[in-house]
Amino acid sequence: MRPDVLPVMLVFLPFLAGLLQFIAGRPAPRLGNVLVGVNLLLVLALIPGVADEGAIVANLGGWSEPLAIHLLADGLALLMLLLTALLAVAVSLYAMAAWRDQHHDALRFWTLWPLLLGSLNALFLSRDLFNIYVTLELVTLAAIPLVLLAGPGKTVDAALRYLLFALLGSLIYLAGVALLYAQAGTLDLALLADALPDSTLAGSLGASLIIVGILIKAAILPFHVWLPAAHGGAPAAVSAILSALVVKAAAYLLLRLWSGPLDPLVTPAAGQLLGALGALAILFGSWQAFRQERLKLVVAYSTVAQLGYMLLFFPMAVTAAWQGAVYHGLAHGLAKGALFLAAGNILLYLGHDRLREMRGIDRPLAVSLLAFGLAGVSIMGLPPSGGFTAKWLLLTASVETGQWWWTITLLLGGLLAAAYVFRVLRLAFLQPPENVPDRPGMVPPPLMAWSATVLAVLAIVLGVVSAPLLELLGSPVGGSE
Amino acid sequence: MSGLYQAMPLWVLLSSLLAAAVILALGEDHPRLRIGINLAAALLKLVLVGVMLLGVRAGHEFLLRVPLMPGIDLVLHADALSMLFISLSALLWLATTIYAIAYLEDSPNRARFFGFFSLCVAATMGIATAGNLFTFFLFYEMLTLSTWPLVVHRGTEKAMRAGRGYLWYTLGGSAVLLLGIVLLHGLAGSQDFVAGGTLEHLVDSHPLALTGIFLLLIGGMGVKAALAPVHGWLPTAMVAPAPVSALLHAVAVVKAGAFGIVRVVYDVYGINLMQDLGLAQLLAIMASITIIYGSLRAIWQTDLKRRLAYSTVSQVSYIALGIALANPLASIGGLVHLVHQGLMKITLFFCAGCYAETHGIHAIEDLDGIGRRMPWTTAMFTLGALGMIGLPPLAGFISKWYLGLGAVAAGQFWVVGVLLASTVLNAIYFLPILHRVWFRPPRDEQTEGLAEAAPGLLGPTLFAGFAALAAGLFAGFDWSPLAWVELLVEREYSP
Amino acid sequence: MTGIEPLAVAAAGLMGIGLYGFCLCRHAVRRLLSINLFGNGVFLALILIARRLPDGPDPVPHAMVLTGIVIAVSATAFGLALVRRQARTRGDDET
Amino acid sequence: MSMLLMLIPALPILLALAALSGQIGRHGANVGVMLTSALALLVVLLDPAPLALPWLLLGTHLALDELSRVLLFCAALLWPAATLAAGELFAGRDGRRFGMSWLFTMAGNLGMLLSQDLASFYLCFAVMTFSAYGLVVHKAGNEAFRAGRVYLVLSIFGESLLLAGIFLLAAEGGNPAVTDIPEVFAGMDRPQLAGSLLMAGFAVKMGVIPLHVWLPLAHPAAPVPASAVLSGLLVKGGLVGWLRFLPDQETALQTAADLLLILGLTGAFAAALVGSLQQRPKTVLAYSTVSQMGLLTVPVALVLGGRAETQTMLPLIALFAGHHALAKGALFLSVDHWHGGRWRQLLIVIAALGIAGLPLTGGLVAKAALKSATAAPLPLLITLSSITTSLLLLRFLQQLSADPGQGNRLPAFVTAAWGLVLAAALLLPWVLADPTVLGYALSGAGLRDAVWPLLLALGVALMLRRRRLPTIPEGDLVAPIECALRHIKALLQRSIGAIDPQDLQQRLIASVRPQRRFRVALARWSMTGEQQSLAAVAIIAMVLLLLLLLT
Amino acid sequence: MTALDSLLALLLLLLAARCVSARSLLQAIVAFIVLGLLLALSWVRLEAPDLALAEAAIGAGLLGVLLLGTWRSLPLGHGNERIPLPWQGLRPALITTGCTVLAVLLTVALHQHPEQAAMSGLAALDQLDAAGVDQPVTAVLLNFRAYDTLLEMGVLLMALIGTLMLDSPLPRDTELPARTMLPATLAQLFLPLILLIGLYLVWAGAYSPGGAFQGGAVLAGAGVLLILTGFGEGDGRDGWVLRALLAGGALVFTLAGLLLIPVTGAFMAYPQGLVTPIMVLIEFSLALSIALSLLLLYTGTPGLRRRGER
Repeated sequence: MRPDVLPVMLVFLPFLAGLLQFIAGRPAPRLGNVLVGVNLLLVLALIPGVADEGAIVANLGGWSEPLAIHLLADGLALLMLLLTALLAVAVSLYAMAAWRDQHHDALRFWTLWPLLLGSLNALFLSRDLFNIYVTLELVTLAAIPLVLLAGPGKTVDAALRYLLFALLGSLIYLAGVALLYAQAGTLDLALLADALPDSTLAGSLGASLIIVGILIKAAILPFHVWLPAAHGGAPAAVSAILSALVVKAAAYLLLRLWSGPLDPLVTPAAGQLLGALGALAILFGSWQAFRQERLKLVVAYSTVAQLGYMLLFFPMAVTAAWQGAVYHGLAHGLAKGALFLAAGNILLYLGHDRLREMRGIDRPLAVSLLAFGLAGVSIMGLPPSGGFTAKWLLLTASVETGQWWWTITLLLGGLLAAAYVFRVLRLAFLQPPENVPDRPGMVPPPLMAWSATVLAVLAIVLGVVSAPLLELLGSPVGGSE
Repeated sequence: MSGLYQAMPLWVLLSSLLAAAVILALGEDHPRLRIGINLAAALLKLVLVGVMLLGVRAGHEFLLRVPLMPGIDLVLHADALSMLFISLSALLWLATTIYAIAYLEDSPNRARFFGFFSLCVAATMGIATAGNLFTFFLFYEMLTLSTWPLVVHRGTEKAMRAGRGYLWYTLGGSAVLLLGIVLLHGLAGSQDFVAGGTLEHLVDSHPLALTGIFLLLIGGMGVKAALAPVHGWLPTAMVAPAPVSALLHAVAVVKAGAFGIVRVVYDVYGINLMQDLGLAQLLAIMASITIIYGSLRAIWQTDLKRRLAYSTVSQVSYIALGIALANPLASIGGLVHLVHQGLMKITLFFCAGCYAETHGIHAIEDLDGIGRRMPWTTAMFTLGALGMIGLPPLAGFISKWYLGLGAVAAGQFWVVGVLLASTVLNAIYFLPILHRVWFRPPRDEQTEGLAEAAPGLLGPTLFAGFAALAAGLFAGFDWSPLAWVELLVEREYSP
Repeated sequence: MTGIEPLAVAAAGLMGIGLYGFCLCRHAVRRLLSINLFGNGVFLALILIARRLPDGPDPVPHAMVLTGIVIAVSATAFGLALVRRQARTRGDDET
Repeated sequence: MSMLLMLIPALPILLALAALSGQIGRHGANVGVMLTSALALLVVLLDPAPLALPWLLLGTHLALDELSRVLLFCAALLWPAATLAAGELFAGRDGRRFGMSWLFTMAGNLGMLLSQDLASFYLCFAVMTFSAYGLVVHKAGNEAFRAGRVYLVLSIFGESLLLAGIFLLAAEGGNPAVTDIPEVFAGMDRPQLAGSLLMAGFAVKMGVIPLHVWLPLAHPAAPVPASAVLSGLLVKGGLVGWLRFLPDQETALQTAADLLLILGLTGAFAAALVGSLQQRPKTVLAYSTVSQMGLLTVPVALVLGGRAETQTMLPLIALFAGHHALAKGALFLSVDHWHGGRWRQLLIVIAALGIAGLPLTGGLVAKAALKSATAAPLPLLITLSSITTSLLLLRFLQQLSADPGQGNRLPAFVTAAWGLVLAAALLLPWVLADPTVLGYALSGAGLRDAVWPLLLALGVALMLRRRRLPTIPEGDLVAPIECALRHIKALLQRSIGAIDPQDLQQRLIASVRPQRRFRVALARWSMTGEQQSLAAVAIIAMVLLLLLLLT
Repeated sequence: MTALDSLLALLLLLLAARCVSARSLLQAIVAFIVLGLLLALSWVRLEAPDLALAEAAIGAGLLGVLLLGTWRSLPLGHGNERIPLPWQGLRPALITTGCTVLAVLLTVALHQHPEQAAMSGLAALDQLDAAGVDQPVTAVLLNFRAYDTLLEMGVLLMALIGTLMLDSPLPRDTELPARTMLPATLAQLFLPLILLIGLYLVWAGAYSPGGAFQGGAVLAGAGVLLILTGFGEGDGRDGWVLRALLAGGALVFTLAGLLLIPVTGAFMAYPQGLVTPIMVLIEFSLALSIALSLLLLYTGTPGLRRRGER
């Protein structure tokens, strides 16, 4: 089999599964689980090719260069695909247990989820500006209905807010694409950088619009307003996907575009601006996370904060920063997935997620709490975890470039993260109150508890196996030293 | 086979790491099995450590290198300095485990406790065998995390506050440490610990940077080593159960900080560089201030464990002081204190635990006449206290002896003054306790007759107490800590 | 081509007014309208851009517009359904 | 054979551990101590070769020398006698504690005499010092605790000085053996400093004024047998330390030694006079010890100052010290024997006046020996000191006879042991002294010099008998110092006590926390829809800003 | 012609302003619909008649109906708000300034022309022969960039699923007596015609302006008309046939792409001789899916039925 079939399969198999599920009209979790398994295998099968040749390109339709749409699986895309595939397995197993008895919700989930998976894969593989627009929309419109799974009555406000911002964001992005196309005459990422004329207003404006559009989608600080309610309100499995992958996908795009087609346009000053946004997100998001009274909101605000780290690549723009930012994406994805799944278990058991009433929840939720703790280690950026490796790389970059202010931000961010993670963990250690109120919920089945734990363990393991992964990732495409 | 042998540090590490995993996985349901596993792991570790001791003594250096990130390796290696720390931890782990089993009998959440306890020891092993700063930091943080559940084990508001304080201090410290490590990495790349240091070539080009980085590193490690003014977590953390305090003060946390400082001074910067940059003097002054300050604060504490905690603040800085004096004799004193302070302080905390567990005594003023009821415990307490003061033939004397000699040899006479002041202050806060326990009549004359601590508590206490005695009394013995340290210092100073 | 193209001004203006509306409107339907105004501006711009080929309009932007319209309408329809649901939920709450 | 040297201190330690576990009563203690003493006597007789134990502490050397041989002999007599007298103390409620203190003190004392290197000497010295605290405060109660406190403070002070001196010494010579001391001092940069520190450190134990204040407090507070060993044996620790670890001859410390000489002589007179004004017999005896030790300081100071040959002075120092050890020990023990009958009273009188130099007693020989070895004006001063000493001891006898006493009869073997010590005190100098000294002691001049101060003192004593004498509190200098300290403490408590460091820390943290108003504002802002429209506005701003930065 | 363009541009801007600033939501919606129609007009002028068709049918028509229906479902007065005018307060002033600056910049940017012509567009026109259809836009949509179109079908489907999850169909006028009114008659008259037009548009897409989207939109419009006139209505139940038709477009697309890989060796490349039939198949299934999806988006129900059926 030709290696370039693999990227194509990654997009189309999930789509096919989703469509079949839609037509079937009865939930088929097994189909979904087989799908995520196959998906993982496909991603794994991609690795040798990418490792050998640096990238696998699939030409869709076999048309010539400026016209055709290509799928590109390079190191960066591959890592994101891998993250997606791993998370998909865990989330699917979790979802299988979570929606076992709910026919309607299960049907909707198992329809939307393969479609979302395919969309994410498509987004990561995309090498075309307009195709990215479509995949962004696809991801958004798959994600919002998933949010509604928690019960439309409760989440409709959040979903609407999400939709409004996402829609505007993608149209702003599209406006940028239009301007760039007008200048370069192509949408292909690989050709754009060369085709763009130097320093025209249209080019700069297009780049600005593209960046801002993606920032909105990525929920970077002033645009984060839609995120906490949506991520906090969605069912646990969905929150995990949203926080770990969906917003991450937008951040990923920023990395890809910045270091690729936009490279001739970007300036260090703009990089500093994005870095400042990232820093602000780190500090403000962590602070908000610390202040929340509900567990899932804590985790959601944590996402706001953690996304900021990925933006720190832009001001520094050296290989270490590149690796750090991407690695942070991976580590955060796994850890955040674990956090949300664990939070979901707690919610299931208690029937609520109010921190105040959570003392002494230790015993029946031990495994989930373990997952929460382990994932917290990565979120805090403590060794040995993926989060730490990322932080280390970013720190190295900040030292290398002499931009000490990011160093301080990184360290401070770690401390703030510790503050909100331990604010939750301490609950497990507090003595339970004298008269324990009735806990109406059910003890989460082992599958749900362990899927969270596996993700958390993976987040830790990520810190140990970074060498091959980073080698796979390589340097930024248009990396400027 | 030789590969397996070469990887000994890993096995030692795993022996407690796996134990931790199994214990945590077992849960509360199998107490006997848990105890069995725990003890078996501790014994196994002792055996492994014994094998390593023989190996290192024979001049073998264990080394295990795993690439972790581009340009950064995870390095586990065991040299004489590691062995010093490892042996101490392995030995005291066994003692503390036995003690803890007796101490926590019938209390809830034991699996969690012992799991994290073993994890803590695993982290300590990692710190001891870390072969570069990066690996060191890795385990250093692991230690922070695995200790926190122990500090807050009781789950009371007070314990939580202590835990919070502990976290703020240690995580803040590690942030500073990380900064230092990163900066050093940027300056010199990743370098393994090498006796004599590896930075000499940078002294001309980056003297200021080296000084700054050193301050960061020491600042970061100083938090765990409880150097003033970042010692604040230690006294509050004494709300933890006694075995935990023992672990914090004698085996793991405080020692990890001190050990780190030793590593930085010896194997990263090197004595010569330290002196060239004037850092040795700085460190000595910092340590001295802590020694005096800790002792002064201890005097006013009315809670036994709090007083012991401040005593730790003071005593641990002997280690830093010793190596800061940058002279072989003082180094011997400082390094051997690593072991000696551990033995003595663990004795004291064990005793404090015995008092608390057997008679519910926490405040010093309630100790009146306890010597009549608990002669053995009290005798061990006396040994520990006198050792802290530095009386022969206890371990503390040996440390102080060499420190004093080193200070004189280095021409730093003011350090002799510090040592003497510390001795006097130690006497001021320990002797009144001894006076109380032996000579004051009990508050309540009704409570007569022997009422010793349970065998599980007393046994480890006796072991630790006599070990503290033996370490001093048989200091001249070939396998004594002192002999080991002399060997080590010889290597550091000979090249 | 010299001088100002009036429809280009209109495209830019639609985008500007769309943003203006999004900033100042509170009601979700109005925000959706604003977004669609912005989108219409973008589509108009794309069609203007498509006219730059010497022989006949450039089909690529045209295809983009067509795709964009369908996406925008689908998303807007979904948004309107959300608005209806929101109104119903609030109505339920009030009674 | 040499292992016997090791056994002597080890045996009491093992006994002490047995005592800790509660397995030893008075009989155990008695038998153990006797056994140890027998061993010690054996060692004294056999004089075994030195023993080196490199694995013990920092390398231990045990051996007998000229001084320690005499003192070990004395100890071997005095310890069993005192142990027998202590009898009941081993058995009571606090017997365990007393036994430990007693046996550790003994171990330290004996070990100190044998150890010939700096570290182990210091070890034994410290063990002795700190275990003796247990003896001083054994009776508990305010008096004992006060005495113990003063004792401890001075001991720690002394130990610190010693430690400083030891550091200086050991920095030069590692853990030097006694034989290496002159060499070490010769090689040092600051021999004066090290020597002075050591000298001062040992002086505490010797009760050189003004460091003597613990003696008059500790002796009356401690049980009688404890006082006996304290005064008889423990104080000699200082002496041994001086002679072993200070340089003589070429490297001598002239200035310090001269100061010591002056202090010693002052002590010899002043302590005797102060002691003569005391009320309790044991206090009087304590001052006597101070005074006698002052006298003993004289030859030592001469040696240390390099003004006399060590070889000639050492025997007579041993003689004087040995006599004092036995005589003072016996005298302290006799406090319990006074009411035991005429014969005993006579023996006590002879022993007491013997210290003052009564003809035919060992005391006379000791003083004669001292006089014979010194140059003018020291012999005269020594003779004069006999007057004050006599005065003091007469006071002792007076107070002793006035003491109502316990009245209980002591077992015969206790009395026998006491008698043995007394006899030894009377006889020992005759055995040890030089023939020339003996000749002088028995000559007319010698007798005259011995008798007239005694008679003079008797006269003065009779003259003052009915007068009201001024009283000086026990421990003379302690009282004003304690008063001053109390004031300082109150002052400190008022100033420092108010600032609690913990509280300060809390306030600091609180001040760093963001202000409440700020937090509330932030919370309100996050909750309202305001956030949303601000985010919308930010879109425009961000596009423009980015554009600005991109071009 | 610039004068007409200018007039159009002015009207567009005025309508947009009205749409934003009208106090009544209804007026805003009406302005938006009119704007959509005008926009379509302007696109005709810009040589994009097929796009104009789509905009008129979907952007103005269908969306307009939906907006109006939603307005009706809201409580009276809901959504009426007074938008502050630029000079009424600091924030509106700032926003106005910002938007104006942005608009000016955009205008300038739209007037910037690069040296070289659009590469992709030229390439598309060049390779039109191989695409299987003559109409360039259709070629791009269904062949050159078929991947985008496929994904777009996914968007449509998911928007539909999301809408159905909300279970909030458009309100219906129950008082409206069916088939009695003029509109009903009209509908009966026009319906076959509309259907025909729709199908034709799909078919013609291959050669002239039109295509699956436009055709689908017109078909959906027909459906809307049927419902408005009371012939059909939304149904709470759905059937697998309907679902298959809804997913059909994407499914056919996907299968065509996947199954033909072994044949063509490249993905989404069609064997030379079969290009046109495949394209037609795809086009019709797409049109059907689009039409049904849009119709269900309008009704907000999972199924359809004839009026009165149970």
